Amino acid sequence: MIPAEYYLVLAALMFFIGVFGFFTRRNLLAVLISTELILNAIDINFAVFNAYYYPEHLEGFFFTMFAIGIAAAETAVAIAIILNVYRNMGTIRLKNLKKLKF
Amino acid sequence: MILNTHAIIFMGLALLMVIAALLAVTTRNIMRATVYLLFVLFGTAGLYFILHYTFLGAVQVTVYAGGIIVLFVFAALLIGKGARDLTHTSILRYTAGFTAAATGLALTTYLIFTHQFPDVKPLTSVVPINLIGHTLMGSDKYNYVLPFEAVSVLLLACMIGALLIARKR
Amino acid sequence: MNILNLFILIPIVMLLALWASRNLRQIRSVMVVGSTMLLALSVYLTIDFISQRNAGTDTPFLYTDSMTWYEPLNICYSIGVDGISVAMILLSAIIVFTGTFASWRLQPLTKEFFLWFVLLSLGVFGFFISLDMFTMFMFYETALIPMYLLIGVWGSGRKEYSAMKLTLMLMGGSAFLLMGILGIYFGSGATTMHIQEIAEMANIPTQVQYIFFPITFLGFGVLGALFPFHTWSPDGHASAPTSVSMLHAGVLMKLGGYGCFRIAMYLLPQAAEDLSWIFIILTTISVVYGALSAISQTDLKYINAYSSVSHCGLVLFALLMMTRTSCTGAILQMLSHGLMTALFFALIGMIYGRTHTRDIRELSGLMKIMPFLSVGYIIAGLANLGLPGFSGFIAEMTIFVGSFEQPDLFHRTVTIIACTSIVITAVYILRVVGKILYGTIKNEHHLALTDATWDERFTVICLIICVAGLGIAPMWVSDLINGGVSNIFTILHP
Amino acid sequence: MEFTISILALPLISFLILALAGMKLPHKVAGGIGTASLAIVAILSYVTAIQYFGAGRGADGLFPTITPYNVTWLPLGETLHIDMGIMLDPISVMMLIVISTVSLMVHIYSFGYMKGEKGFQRYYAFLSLFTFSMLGLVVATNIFQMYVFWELVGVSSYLLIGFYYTKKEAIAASKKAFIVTRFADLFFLVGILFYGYYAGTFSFTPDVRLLASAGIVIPVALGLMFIGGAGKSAMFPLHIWLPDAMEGPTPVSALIHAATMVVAGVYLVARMFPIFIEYAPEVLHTIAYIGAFTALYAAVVACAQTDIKRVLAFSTISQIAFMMVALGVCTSADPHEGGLGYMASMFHLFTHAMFKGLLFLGAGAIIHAVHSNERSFMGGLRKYMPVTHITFLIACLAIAGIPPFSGFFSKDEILTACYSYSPIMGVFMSGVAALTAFYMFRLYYMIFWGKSYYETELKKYQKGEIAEKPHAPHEAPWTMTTPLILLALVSCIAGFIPFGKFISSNGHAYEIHLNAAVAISSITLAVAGILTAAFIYRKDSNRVILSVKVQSKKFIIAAYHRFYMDELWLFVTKRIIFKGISRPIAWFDKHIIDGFMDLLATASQAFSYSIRRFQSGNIQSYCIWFLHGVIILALILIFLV
Repeated sequence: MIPAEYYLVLAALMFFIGVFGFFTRRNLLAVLISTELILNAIDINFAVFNAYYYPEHLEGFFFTMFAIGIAAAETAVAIAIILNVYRNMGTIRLKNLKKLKF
Repeated sequence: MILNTHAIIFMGLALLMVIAALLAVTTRNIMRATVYLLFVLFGTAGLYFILHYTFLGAVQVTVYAGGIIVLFVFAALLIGKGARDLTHTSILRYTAGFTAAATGLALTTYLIFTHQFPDVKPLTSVVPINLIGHTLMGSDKYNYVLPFEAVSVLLLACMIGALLIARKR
Repeated sequence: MNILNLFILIPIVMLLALWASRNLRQIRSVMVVGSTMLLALSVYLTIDFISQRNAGTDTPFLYTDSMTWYEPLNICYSIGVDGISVAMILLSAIIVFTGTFASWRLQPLTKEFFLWFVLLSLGVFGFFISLDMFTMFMFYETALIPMYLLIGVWGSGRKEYSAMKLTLMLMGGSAFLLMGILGIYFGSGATTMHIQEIAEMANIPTQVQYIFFPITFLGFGVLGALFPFHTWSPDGHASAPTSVSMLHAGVLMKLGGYGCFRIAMYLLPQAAEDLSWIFIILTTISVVYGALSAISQTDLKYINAYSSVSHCGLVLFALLMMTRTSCTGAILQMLSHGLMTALFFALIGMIYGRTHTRDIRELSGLMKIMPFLSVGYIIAGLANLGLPGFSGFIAEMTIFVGSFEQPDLFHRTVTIIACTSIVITAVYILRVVGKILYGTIKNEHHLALTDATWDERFTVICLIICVAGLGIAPMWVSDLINGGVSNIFTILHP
Repeated sequence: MEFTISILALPLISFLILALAGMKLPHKVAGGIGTASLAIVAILSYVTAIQYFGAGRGADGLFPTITPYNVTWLPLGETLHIDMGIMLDPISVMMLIVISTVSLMVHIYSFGYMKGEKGFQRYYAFLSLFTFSMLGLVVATNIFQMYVFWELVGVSSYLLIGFYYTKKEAIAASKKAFIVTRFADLFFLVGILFYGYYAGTFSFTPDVRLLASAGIVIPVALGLMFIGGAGKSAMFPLHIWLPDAMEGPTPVSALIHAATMVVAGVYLVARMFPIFIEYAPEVLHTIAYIGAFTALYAAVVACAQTDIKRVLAFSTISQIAFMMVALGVCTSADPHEGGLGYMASMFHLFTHAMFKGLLFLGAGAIIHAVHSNERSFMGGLRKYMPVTHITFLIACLAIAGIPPFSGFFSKDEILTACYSYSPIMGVFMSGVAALTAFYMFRLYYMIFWGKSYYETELKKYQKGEIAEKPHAPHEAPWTMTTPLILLALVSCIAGFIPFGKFISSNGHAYEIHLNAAVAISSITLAVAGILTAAFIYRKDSNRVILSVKVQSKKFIIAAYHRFYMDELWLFVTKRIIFKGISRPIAWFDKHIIDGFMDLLATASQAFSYSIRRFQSGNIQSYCIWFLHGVIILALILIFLV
């Protein structure tokens, strides 16, 4: 039996790797990829807590499932936006996207 | 901890996931990043299998690895050269991001190891699929038909929205 | 229903009607009907008030009414009037009425202009009828905000700058004011923000009074153009459109003096007594300094704005002298200055509308081209320099006689210094009259200009009648005000 | 005496009619309204005088002070209030006569003088306003009412001086007149305020105990009031406005700047005389010295002027100064014991109003004829304008103090009063009186004798040197000569009025008796003055005058420039007040005070710009800061709390 802490540490690692990527990437797609990492880390946590501490319930399970579903939706919209941005501005580099800035 | 099959698989998956995640956020090529992400997602699915959440693992593989990654790949291909432009950020931002992430990680790890969790009551068997089905479609307490419907509407909205946004004018 | 509520309701109805009106004709009729109703109502209020007083009712405020608004903070919609507020309401109604006619031909965005204009007057009326400090403050803010748009959109010259400056400075003042109000409220431990109640409890500790009197006085003083916070006035007035200048100088600046008296001095009597010397010095400077600055200005509106600084300085000066007579004089001066400045700004607006310049070096010989406006201007000028028979004289004399009731050297000296303003006023008024009205016509284009139209004549004549009426028969106003002042003095000097 | 209210009301009504409807009325109607109302006022004034003096003295030997009207106009505090009313006592009744008479004459005269002028109606409106204010001033029941009308008088004077509003000099003169008098009024006002506070009333008869306990303040208040009076009555150094005021139409000069308004200061001192003599005799004597200096100064300056109206203006200043001196030399309220000056002053006021009005109206007729104020355009006019000549001569004789003309009697009383105060003062004033005779006859000879400008021009024309035929001077129309004749008659007989019977310092009857020594010496001096003037100016280019002129050239030029008093005042106003104070203050306001406010705005803007980088719009940096913040908070919560 693997202790729950291991999972949690792994999830934390992935979370902060995602955060790090979110901070440092300069490309919308890459930022989105980092976001997916973060989401995944959270999903793992939900599943782990459910499976280890409250096996008689399924809250974490379903939360993860819905999170996956919503992540898919979110990604679809995000990528649509990114494509649109690219089409209109010719770039998806964050630095160049200033049109909405005051 | 006894070094059993589960443990070995877990270690392998963990190693794979961490390395793939690191590469995903550092590589300069967006296609590669996507592929590394795919590895991470598969790894996650593996973790779900180890946790006896096989259905969840399946969902992870189909939706994430199957759906989202495809989206990423298409996006990367559509954008093409623009997507490859992965210049690195300023050293200041880099350090700031790194410190924040590292501190956060340290803090979280510290909390994980110091926090008193409740007793472990591990799952011994795979969650039966009919239970999942009943829970998902039931309308009692701890049943999820309402969120399920909400998510379905959301997905529909997303679909239309994505179409509208990406539509050529 | 309480008659005072009508002063809020009529503007609201006017706002709705304006919003619904479709063309210029409808807008004008709404404005004329509404402002006439307000004027009639205020006249009725005055008459009724006087007759009630004569009948012997001696409660401090008449037509009182109260309605809780927000329980947790004890904010009430408390209304009521005494002699001072009746006089101020009458003044406001006259200015709103004449202001309507002064902006008869205003273009463009006429509807929007009048919407803001009415909102402003709503704030003014609300301020004068309320007795609850918070409600008062709310109406005060209601009156300030439209100013920004009225100047910023319909103004002339550096209008954005002026509008911004005016609003920011006045907002700064109201920040002080809010502090002061809260200080008074919590210092007194009262259960409501009702002025009368706080005044009668009279239990604000002296130390607290010392802190909040300057803050409150300053807050209102900014609006009353107290030196050195008067600089919004010249720029603001110079940029504002005619009727807004009228309303602003005529009524809005009076909110400052009224508030100083009603809140700062009435509720913090001990501090007012002890700290008045600071503000007396400042106001004395205002009086002389404003007049001296006016001498060397070249823009007609600047001259008048500085003259307003001087005259409004006299209002605060007289209040701080803290004798019954001087305070009566201060209120009279508010009335008189309101009418005179409104007249002045109306005339300047009319002249500017024709010549397109306000620079006195470019104007001359207007008497030949527009005799009506010129005569009006001379009358306004003479009223302004305190000619007997006009309101300025009685106000100034009441102030000076009242100020002389303080026999110590300091008060005497500053009074005499303030008196010199009547000479300086004469200098700048006559300078302008001599330069722009008399003499020969320098600019050929001016020969084609016309004299006042009927609406302009109406505005000017109305205001002149008011100024002269107040100056010839001051008795009743003086009595009216004196009643209110006496009530306040029962607290100020028990 | 209730009808006296119409004395005030009629001019006011006429003013209102003319001011509101005037421009639409034909000239004749407008003038007619003004003149008719004034005629009624004059008749009413005479009736008032006859009734008042006819009613005789009361049991205490005084003419009673009647107050037919007195209403509270404006209450000020608990004790003080401004009243408006009518008070009749000997001097106010006397002033009523003076004002209504001269005003009526001027109204009639103006028909001819102002004929065809643009703004004829406006002129009559202003005249009515002035008359109203002046009448209101003299019948004032209290000092504040006096001040009210005092200001109104000032403004009507302003309007009338600036009547020719397109003329630059007229605008400047009107402005100057108003501001100088206003400046003086400031002192008057402060004086009133002091008086009101310490006497507890504005009335002329205050509570004696209060006054006695006030101490030094009452003399100060009276002194300040005198400064106000000095402004209106053109005492040195506040006289500068009066010569310039001659820019107004000549009849206005006659009415306002010779006969009525300028004596308001004298009237004021006379009004306050009981208080002056009781509580502030020193102030009174100071007034005498100021008056004496002014008299001399104005007389000297008058000798050097070439503009005939200016000469008359300075002569007015000098004569008013005589009245002031007469009031100032009083040492007690009893006319037998040094209070003679009061009666003399009032007497001189009366006679002076008549003959100075006459002089100005005569000068107007001359100006009307030759179209210039300068003496070089005159000369030899006696042939062309006989009526004007004779009446002018009468007036000159009157002012020079030749019996039996009125000026002799009043001036003689003044000199007697001066001698009884101190011989030096007497001698000094006699000298000034001689100077008066000199400059008046200098004027007379310059106008009516000597080489005629017209004839010279005519000769030139006949020789063909100039193309245009000069206009022959002509006698004025009857509307103008009638007032001249009437006033001349008054000047002839006014001296025989037993003035002391009506007016004296303590109210009791006083028999005027000529002091033989004074009379003879003053006549001698006057004749000497006249003869000198005749000797010098009757013929042109006299050798003596030339040598005198050359020797005292500088002095004459200085006198011509009025000893540079105007320049001094101009320096004070233009250089010091305007350039030295007002401009810097305006600059200070714009740049320092407003600059400070702007600085606040700019500073906060600069500050906000400096922190604006945080709001970069870059979601990544927001998140970095956010995460840092979260971590710090978490650390605090975990380890510190």
